Amino acid sequence: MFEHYGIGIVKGMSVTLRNLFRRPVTTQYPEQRLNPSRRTRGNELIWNQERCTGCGTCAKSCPQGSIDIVTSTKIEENKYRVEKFEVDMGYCIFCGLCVEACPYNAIFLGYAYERARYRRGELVLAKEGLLESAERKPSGYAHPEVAAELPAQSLLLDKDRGRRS
Amino acid sequence: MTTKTTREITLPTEPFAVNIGPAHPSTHGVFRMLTTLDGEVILNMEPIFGYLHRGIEKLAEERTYGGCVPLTDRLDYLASMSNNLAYVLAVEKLAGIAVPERAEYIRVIMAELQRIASHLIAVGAFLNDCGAFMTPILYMLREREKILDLFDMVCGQRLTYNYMRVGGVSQDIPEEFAPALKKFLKEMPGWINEYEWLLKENEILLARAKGVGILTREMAINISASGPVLRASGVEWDIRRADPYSIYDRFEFDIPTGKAGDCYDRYRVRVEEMRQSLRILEQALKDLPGGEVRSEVPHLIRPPAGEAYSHIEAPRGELGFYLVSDGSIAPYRFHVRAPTLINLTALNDMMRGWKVADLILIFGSIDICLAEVDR
Amino acid sequence: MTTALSGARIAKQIGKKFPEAVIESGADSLLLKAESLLEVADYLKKTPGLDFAYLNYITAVDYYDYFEVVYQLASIQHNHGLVLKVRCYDRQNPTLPSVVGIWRGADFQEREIYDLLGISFEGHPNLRRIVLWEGFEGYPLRKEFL
Amino acid sequence: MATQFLPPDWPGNFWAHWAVFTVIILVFLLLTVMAFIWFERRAMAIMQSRLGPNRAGPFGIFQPAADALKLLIKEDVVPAAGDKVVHWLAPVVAFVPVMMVFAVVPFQGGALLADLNVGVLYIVAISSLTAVGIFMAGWSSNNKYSLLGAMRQVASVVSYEIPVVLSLIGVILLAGSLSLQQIVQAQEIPFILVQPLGFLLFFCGALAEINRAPFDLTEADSEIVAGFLTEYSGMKFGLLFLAEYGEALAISAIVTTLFLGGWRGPLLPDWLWFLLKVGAVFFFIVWIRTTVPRVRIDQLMALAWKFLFPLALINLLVTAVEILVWPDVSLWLLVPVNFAVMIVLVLLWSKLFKLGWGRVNV
Repeated sequence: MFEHYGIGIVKGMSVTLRNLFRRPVTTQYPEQRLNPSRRTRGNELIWNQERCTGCGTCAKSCPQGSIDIVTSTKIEENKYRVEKFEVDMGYCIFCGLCVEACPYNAIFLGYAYERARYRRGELVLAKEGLLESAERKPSGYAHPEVAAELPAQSLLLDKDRGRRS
Repeated sequence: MTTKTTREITLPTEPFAVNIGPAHPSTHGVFRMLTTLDGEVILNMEPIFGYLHRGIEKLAEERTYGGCVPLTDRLDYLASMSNNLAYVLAVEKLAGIAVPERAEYIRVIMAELQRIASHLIAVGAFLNDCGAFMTPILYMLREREKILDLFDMVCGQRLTYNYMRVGGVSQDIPEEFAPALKKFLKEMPGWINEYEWLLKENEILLARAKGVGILTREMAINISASGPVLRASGVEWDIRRADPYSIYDRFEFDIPTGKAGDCYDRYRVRVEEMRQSLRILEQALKDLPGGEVRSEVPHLIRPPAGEAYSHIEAPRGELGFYLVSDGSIAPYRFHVRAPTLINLTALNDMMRGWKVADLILIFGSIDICLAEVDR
Repeated sequence: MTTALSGARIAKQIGKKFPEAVIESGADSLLLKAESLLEVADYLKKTPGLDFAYLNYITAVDYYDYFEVVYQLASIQHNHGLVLKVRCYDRQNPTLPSVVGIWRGADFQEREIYDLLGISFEGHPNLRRIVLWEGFEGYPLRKEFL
Repeated sequence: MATQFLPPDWPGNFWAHWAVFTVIILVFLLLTVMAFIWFERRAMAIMQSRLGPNRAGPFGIFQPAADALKLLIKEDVVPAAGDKVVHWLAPVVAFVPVMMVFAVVPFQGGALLADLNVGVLYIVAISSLTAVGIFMAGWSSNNKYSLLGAMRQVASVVSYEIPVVLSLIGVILLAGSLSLQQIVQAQEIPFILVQPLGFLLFFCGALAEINRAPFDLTEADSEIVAGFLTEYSGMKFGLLFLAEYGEALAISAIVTTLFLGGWRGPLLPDWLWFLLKVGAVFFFIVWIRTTVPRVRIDQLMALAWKFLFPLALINLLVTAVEILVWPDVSLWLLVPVNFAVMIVLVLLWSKLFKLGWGRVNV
């Protein structure tokens, strides 16, 4: 016992004391906000109705089966008419496989957070609810052209300036 | 003269059973230890699993080979990248798919960053179990956060990365990744030194962890322990060196081992492994080639009928995937060789005779992730 | 690199001692008779030059006609590996000998196979369900379950 | 040597003095305890590179008040098979002695409720009563974790009482009085310099007695959930919690009085000196808690009986001999001698004794 005559404890206490004079690294969330990653796989899927051809690749690639798509059987203007496009965000695991799979770049993951709902039923989004809007921005996941326009991600690496060697 | 044990010389009392867990601050969520105590001394301990069993092996049989990658995220959620890597390696072995050079390097970078992040949690939680009230784990979570930021930058998620794909990785790393990683590599050794100052020589920690929960070399091999638990018992067995997968044969690194196989050695091995991971990261970042990150792989992979086992050195030990294919788009059998489940085999032997406080310590030093134990 | 030992070579070596044990030998695997599993396992673990002291994993696969239990062995000393396979044709009451006495690492894994596939291992010290509760009906990893 | 301070000249009779002073001290104490809870959380948070409570009021200063309010309106849960009366009584029994300690602590010259001439004895006697309350809490909860925590508490209090008292006797010998008031007046130089070993032993023992890290086994949250607090909720939990911090405050005040020269100090007013010193000692306790891991129960016992107890005896012997041999020598001469004694003894014992028994054969 006391192999180091208590010097180990003193060393440890010097570390905690040093930290007393460093700036904290936490962020006070509602007031201070960080930029999420440009590729963030954030809440809610965003669907581009014009580009969608109704091929159903997204539904096939979804491991959870949360995308429900029903289309017409006839091809009009090189597209199927999408009669039903419904995503249950309650089942979605935000893996991004549908976004990667879509051959026509018609699906995006959302850039937004704070999209919580009070009722589970409200998580089922159908056609209109899936379109892009001001609070539903698309993220740059698997879409480098979208990512280029988003603000740079805030990193803790850049914030932590309190270190003194 | 025969020495009497404490049990014999104290008053005869009745042992009593305590269920430690599933809702206990130190049982990592959902693990139950049915302990029989004599006062503070543990007479017997029986582990009870299954509170987090989600049937992932069965679920995977209904998903495509590509669609199983998000499932593997949910095995060991503290080391998702390693799980991804082990799984895609198994599918690539099964289907005979080649991977571009750049993707191999990116995979190694991710796996090593993940090892550091996971060991930070492991060491922090272990020290927290020792009773160092929150300080070490908060310091370590701070550094882990920086790694998570890097992962977030690359794949857009902080916990369930779903980054590796059969035949490569999902996307190339963004251009701001390399400078950020360089900065991280530059400052991380300083932080590790600070953790060492904080508790490495602390007398109380030495008294608590040295010689406690010894897993001998023979026992460690016999129970198929792997990862830091095996190496702390003095066995130099690292799959990155013994059976190099991906491109690990190109990097220089040491395999830290312990001598006694006690809790303190397991803690030391993890800290040293973080340093070695930093070395590998530096080499990988230096040699990172250009080019494609994903080879042309059909959307629905149909590997030929057969079976493959591929294992990697995950932060918690040998993580392997045994896949059987019947030629369809979904695995016929998907078995996970979960390192932490097997590492727990000798838990009872390591704990018997120690006190309640040591139980938590020994359990913490094995570093398990219940999501992987139960699957 | 862990060298996978040739199944045929090992089969020959084992054949000298246990003539009827090996049914079939693959590139890196041996298909054994269930009855001779224990003695072969013991031989593989203790023979110098083989020294399979480390059991990587055990798993079982349901092939409708039979269950196949797979043992992946490794030798830390020589860095080589081998796969043992044993088949079990009885679907009602599949039984195999337990290797816990040889490799204790098999403990939880055999319990898991018993739990999820319903193969009971004779000689296992504590063969109870591990992840599911006692009284759960059916064995989820069998192909007829759902 | 010491001048007897007269109580301040208040109107009315003795009982009026007593009532007014008691209320003032109680209110002051509760406020200080709450302030110290805030201080601990805040200081610890900053050391752990986070911010700590910062929402309720400026810098989160009203956080303890908000917590107390929350605890007041929470449901009071009593375990079904628990001993309800004892369960109810336990927080009271634990809380009252803590408040009583402050009756004899001098906040500044003469500013104390009762200048008992057996002050130190009173403190030692009263403060260990809290253990009874904690044991009652653990016993009545009918919870195995609670019981384990309570047993640990009893074991540690019984063994730590001895080295704590023995290390105090050195101070009493030097001051020649048991009255705290007179001990402060006797401190021409703070006794921490004259009695460094006594201070070390007392501080270790006191930390163990009030269950602060590294000796917080009673409520070791990573081992036995919350120890005796496991089954408590609502304001009963609040009282036990207050009692604990009250004890920490009491120990800080006693250390200040006995070893740091009490209210004495230049320039600033006396009561401010006292509060500053108490705050500094409390910060030191918090600082230790932030840094070190917890010891095990057998190590706790070993530390008391193998390390603190013999050293306290030797310290007492050395002090007694010094006073006997050099009754008129200036205290300053004793400082280097005693420091040398401390260093030699601590080094010697660090090498000599073994901590705990390790594994038990079962």
